Amino acid sequence: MHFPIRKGILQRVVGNVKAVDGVSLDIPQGHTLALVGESGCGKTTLGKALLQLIAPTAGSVQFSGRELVGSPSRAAMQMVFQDPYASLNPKMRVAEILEEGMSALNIGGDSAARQAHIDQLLDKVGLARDSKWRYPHEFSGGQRQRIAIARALAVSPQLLICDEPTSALDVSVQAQILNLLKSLQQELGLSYLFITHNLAVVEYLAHEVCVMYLGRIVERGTAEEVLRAPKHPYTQALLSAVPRIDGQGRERIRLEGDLPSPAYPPQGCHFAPRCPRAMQACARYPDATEISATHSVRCHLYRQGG
Amino acid sequence: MSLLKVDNLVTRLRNGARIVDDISFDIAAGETFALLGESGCGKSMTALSLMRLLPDGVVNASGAVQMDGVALFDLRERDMREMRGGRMAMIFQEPGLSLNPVMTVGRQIAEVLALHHDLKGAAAQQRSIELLDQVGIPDAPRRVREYPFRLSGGMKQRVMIAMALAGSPRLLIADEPTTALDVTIQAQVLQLLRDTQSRTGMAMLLITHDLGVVAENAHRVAVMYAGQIVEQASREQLFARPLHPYTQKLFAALPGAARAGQLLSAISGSVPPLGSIKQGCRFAARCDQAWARCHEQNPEWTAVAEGQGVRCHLYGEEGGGGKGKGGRGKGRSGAAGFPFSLISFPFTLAGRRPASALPDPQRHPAACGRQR
Amino acid sequence: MSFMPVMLWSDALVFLLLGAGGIGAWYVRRHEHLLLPWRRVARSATAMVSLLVLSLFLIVGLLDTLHYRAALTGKNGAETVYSPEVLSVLDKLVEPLRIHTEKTYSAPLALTLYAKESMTDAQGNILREYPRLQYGGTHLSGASQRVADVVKRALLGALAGLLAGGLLVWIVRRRVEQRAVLVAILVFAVLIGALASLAAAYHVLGTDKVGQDVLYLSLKSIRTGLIIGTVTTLVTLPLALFLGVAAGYFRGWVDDVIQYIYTVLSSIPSVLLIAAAVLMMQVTIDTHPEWFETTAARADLRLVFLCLILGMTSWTGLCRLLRGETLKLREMEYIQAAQSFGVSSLRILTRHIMPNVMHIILIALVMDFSALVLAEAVLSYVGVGVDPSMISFGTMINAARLEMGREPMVWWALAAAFGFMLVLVLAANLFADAVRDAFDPRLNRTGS
Amino acid sequence: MSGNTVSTYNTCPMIAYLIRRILYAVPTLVGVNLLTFALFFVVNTPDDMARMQLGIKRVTPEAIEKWKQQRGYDKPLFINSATGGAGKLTDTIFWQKSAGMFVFDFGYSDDGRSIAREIATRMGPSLAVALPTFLIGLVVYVSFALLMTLFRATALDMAGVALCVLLMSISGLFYIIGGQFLVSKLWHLVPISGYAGGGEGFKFVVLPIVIGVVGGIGSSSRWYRTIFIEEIGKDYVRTARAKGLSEPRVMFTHVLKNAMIPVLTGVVVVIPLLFMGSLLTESFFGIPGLGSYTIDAINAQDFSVVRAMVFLGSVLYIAGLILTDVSYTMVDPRVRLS
Repeated sequence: MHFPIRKGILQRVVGNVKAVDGVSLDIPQGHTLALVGESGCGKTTLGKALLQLIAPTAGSVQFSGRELVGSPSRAAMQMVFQDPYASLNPKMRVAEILEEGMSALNIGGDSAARQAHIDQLLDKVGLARDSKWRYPHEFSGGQRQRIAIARALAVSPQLLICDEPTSALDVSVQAQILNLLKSLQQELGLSYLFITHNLAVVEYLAHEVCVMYLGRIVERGTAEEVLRAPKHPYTQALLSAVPRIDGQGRERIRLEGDLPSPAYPPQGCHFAPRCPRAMQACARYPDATEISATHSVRCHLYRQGG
Repeated sequence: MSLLKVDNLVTRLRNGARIVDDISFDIAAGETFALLGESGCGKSMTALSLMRLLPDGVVNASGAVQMDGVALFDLRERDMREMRGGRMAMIFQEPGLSLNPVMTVGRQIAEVLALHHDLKGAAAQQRSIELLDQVGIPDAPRRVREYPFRLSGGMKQRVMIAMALAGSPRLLIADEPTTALDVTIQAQVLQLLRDTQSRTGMAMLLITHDLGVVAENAHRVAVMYAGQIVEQASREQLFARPLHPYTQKLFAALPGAARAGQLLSAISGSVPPLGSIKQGCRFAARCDQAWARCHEQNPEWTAVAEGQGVRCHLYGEEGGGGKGKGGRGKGRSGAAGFPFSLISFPFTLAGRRPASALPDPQRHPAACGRQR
Repeated sequence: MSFMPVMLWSDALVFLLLGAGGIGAWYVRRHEHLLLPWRRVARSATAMVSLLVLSLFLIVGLLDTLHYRAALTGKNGAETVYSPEVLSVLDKLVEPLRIHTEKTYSAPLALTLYAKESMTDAQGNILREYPRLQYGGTHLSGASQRVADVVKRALLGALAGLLAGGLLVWIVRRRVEQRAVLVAILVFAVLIGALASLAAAYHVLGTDKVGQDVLYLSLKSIRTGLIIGTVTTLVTLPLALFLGVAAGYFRGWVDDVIQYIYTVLSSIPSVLLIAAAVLMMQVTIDTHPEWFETTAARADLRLVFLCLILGMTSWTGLCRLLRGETLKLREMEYIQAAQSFGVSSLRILTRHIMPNVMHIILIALVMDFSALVLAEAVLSYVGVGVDPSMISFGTMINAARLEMGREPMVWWALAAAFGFMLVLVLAANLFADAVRDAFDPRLNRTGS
Repeated sequence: MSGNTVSTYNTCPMIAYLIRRILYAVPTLVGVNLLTFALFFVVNTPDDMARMQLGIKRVTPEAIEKWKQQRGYDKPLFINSATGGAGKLTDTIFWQKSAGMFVFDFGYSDDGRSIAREIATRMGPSLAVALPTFLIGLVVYVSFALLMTLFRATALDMAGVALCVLLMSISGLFYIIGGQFLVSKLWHLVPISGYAGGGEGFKFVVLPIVIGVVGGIGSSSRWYRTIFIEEIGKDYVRTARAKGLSEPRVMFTHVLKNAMIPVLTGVVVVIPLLFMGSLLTESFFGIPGLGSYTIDAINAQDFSVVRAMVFLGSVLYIAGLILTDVSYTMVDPRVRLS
């Protein structure tokens, strides 16, 4: 995913912001892959690129073996957005919101069948059936997020891209939504790409975890591996920075400085300038090192024979 | 001797709805007092009431606030201005919006110095650089001449802190100071606040919705729900044994690895709209321990232990049914039968780890923030 | 048939607007969320009183929009010949005002003309006297009776108005929330009663240079003002809406082209552009007299073209506003959700973007109305407004201004035109404010 | 994302920006010219113009031809198929009449006078009225708006807003006619209309200026008030109050400077247009400025003059837009022209 930087009198394109750079990931059916990173690391851009809301500059997205770049399959994957106040059109009834995807993709049969399907969807996400005649402003944040989930489910996708679906919600409501997502996964065998910065949510929900920093994945593995035995210094710092109610007395890695601008990322390893363990080799961008069959990290500390 | 003392504060909209309803608490010098609550519970309005900076259409209806023995609500506006930024300072949630975009960082700090320390010109400039240095802004002599848009979110919050410190306040009110920041930056800013507090001995009113932030920073905590304080305790007491059903639910709703296998104990429903509950406990509709009395009678404040109190009928002394119910409640909130024990966090096993063993963040700032 | 209905171009457009407004109102009534901001408008007493005033103007304007040509009494019953004069229902209703023309100026409620004339009295002496009016106050024998008669008629009329108003208030009392509206109904009923009663016998607002009743002129001007203020939006609205939304949504070259068009248009000083276009139109009309059956039709077409030109020159501001809003909206997550379903651009534009910019359009339209009414007067004054034969506030002011130098001054025509305009524009402004307050989502609404 | 503004440091961005904006102005001005040209000649052939100028009596086919030839109207409008090559486009009325504009060669009016000289002499009177009106107006409107904002949500503010709505509901013509009647005719303070240069001219321009200022109070003050009120609701204002600043100081040191940014959008763009004067005021008060020049030209259907004035207006408008952008960089440190 590259975005142009323009400069000069005629605004020639002189460079690119590599919002997402060389990212590869795969999600097995029924699993949750959590994409973790701080703001501006490109995780939302990645989600939108998968849905082809933003056309990727290069690369391939395969779904059950079928190439999606250039010929998106709209019913295969859907997205749940961050802000439930911005993701529902205030001028449409719930029924219209839920029906939109079905009619656009021409699925769900005739209008009676669609109405029945809408009723089922509302049952599924735990909303009263008569809410379909109401407008978004009549619902609370948590209820709106349920509507957004129902909308995504309306076209029976197999993969749900959840872009920080609980970060705008209060803790008590967040638990409702997480529960819903979890039971939907069990019931429907859904896969989730769960984009978040909240590590507690990751711990609770994810099977696998990818950690992103400035557009690149720096570490990936199963949730157990990445969260219990983080390898990359960034992952370690991230985990130790989360304030925890059980966190007294543990060793704290405090990062210096701020995230650099994605437009001008540091040369070599992007994390090197903030890394407490940076060394000379970090001037070159590290390749992925396999720690185990499922766990890999991009850091010179773990170079084979290094 | 408490530095700030708030008594029965009521703040309401012009149309009568009470946003802050009968709140009392006090903060001692050098202490961090946390106001914990979800969005819209009135915690920010409480802070603005103390500063007498309520937005148009919101008024302080009753109550008293004593700051260093001075009754704030009796002050003339002119004298109140001396307090603001001088003896009590405030930092806000959105550092990006809270700094004047067209004024240099230095001038914004110098304004406070001129107002409260009569410091002007080169002296003010020098002091501004010192302050920026203190809050950990690299290259302070250059930054002091820059505009806020040049700084990152974390740096802006540091500038806000420097500005607050410029008046040498005795009390710092921090309204969700790290909510808009990334976790790694949040850790930096919280560390800075702890360091500053241990250096200057100021008191801090920390407003947050994050239990983790409370656990790592606060000495004492008040939990707010729908405009009221429903529970107040020391941090150790609260994390060892939360009393109010709402507080218990808040803990139980936290996601984490330990609960990966099962569903979270979510609080059903949502916060009632302002002023919609005329009688009874405001949490009753979402509480699974509520009974008839909870819907009829607003619970009184009950002191349960030294430093810990709660606004819940489960712990009420008076009333016929209250005793029995209260007993039941107490039994249920013990370490054994409470759903809380599902959590594998060490602090829940109160018997094994006495609350007093927790390090005091104020006295031992290095203990929880050592750099690797 | 004794008359032939005539549908002028502007009439057709007014009915089109009425129809569109009716359908809009019906649609809004069925959608609670659309009704919500209107309920906020309805809660404001100022807005409702302004609306009352506006509807009075609207009624006059609509009555003046039903046009017909009366049949001339033919000598032989063979074929009905219709008068070339196009009249309206309003003309018929206030017929005495229309046909009771004096010789020249007369002051309000006067019995005599404003200028002395040489007259021959019964004895044959030639005197310089103020001659009596042909129609105003003819039932009186002398000036001494005038004050008493005026007071008596005014009181009688006011009483009748009070009764009628009281009846009306009694009928609507349950459906109106604000007492201010009921009071306003009574006040207007009394005023109209008194005015009507006086107008039957006097020229209440005097007469102009050719002796026409100024009250009649003022009433006729209302339609012109209303048409300028409303029909113009028929041009502004589709242009601004489609181009603005398309530019914001599609971006790229579509945006470039549309931006180029509106930059060109808005970089020409608007008065110059209007003036040039009006002159062009005037030349066309002058060179094709065969197009028009009646002078009314000609004046009317010029009015319609004036609206068209005003619309063509005034859509750019709204267009820019809508483009900006669409740029913001297209990044909204609900639009992206629709895009992720593969919903077509046309559907996204009509279902998602347009309904969410409607409040901007509505606010812009009500705010523009008063500006357009004021602009008509200025343009007509400069000579690039409505046809000189068409009665409008602008032409009234233009004609009256020439008499400013006269001693003592002829003030009533000016006062009437400015007064009526002030009431109309003030009501429109107050109503527009209430609409903006109710519809603008940026305004903070705590406590409501 | 792509919304990040990336400032450049290698070249002087301001110069690059100005050059680009001036280059962009060319197609706009071509469009403006094309539009005025089309508006005029769609209905008005050069023959019609000649007939009108010569008057009914002297009209003969020869005279028309001669008139056209003298003034260069004897060519085809847009495309000259008689000639080849570049002449196809250049040897036409449109090219001949438009090309010169871009080097500010406006040619001659139909009565044979140099338009450029006319503009030069009439600019003075126009400015003498427009500039003071603009400056005094700005001060009056902003002060009034500040006053209302300081006393916001009080009876004083309400009365101020009500007054504004009332004033803006009154026709501009009324201010002029009423003012002339009251000041000149009733009180005999200044002449009703006319103009003179130098110190003598003061008595002629004072009434138009006062009327111009009064006529704008309603809408302008209300607009400024809206901007100030919106600005005062922002978070940084709360920070300023939390420092202990008094309300007037918050207003003057914080709010005013930030409010300048939206204010500039509406204000700076009209500064160059002040040269054009006001059509209405000038024709009412008999001031021999560019405004009355334009009106006269419109009434005489003098294409050359109208076209020149439209072109001048557009150039000044575009200059105003550029000036607005440049002025942003002065009040808003976040804005970098690139």
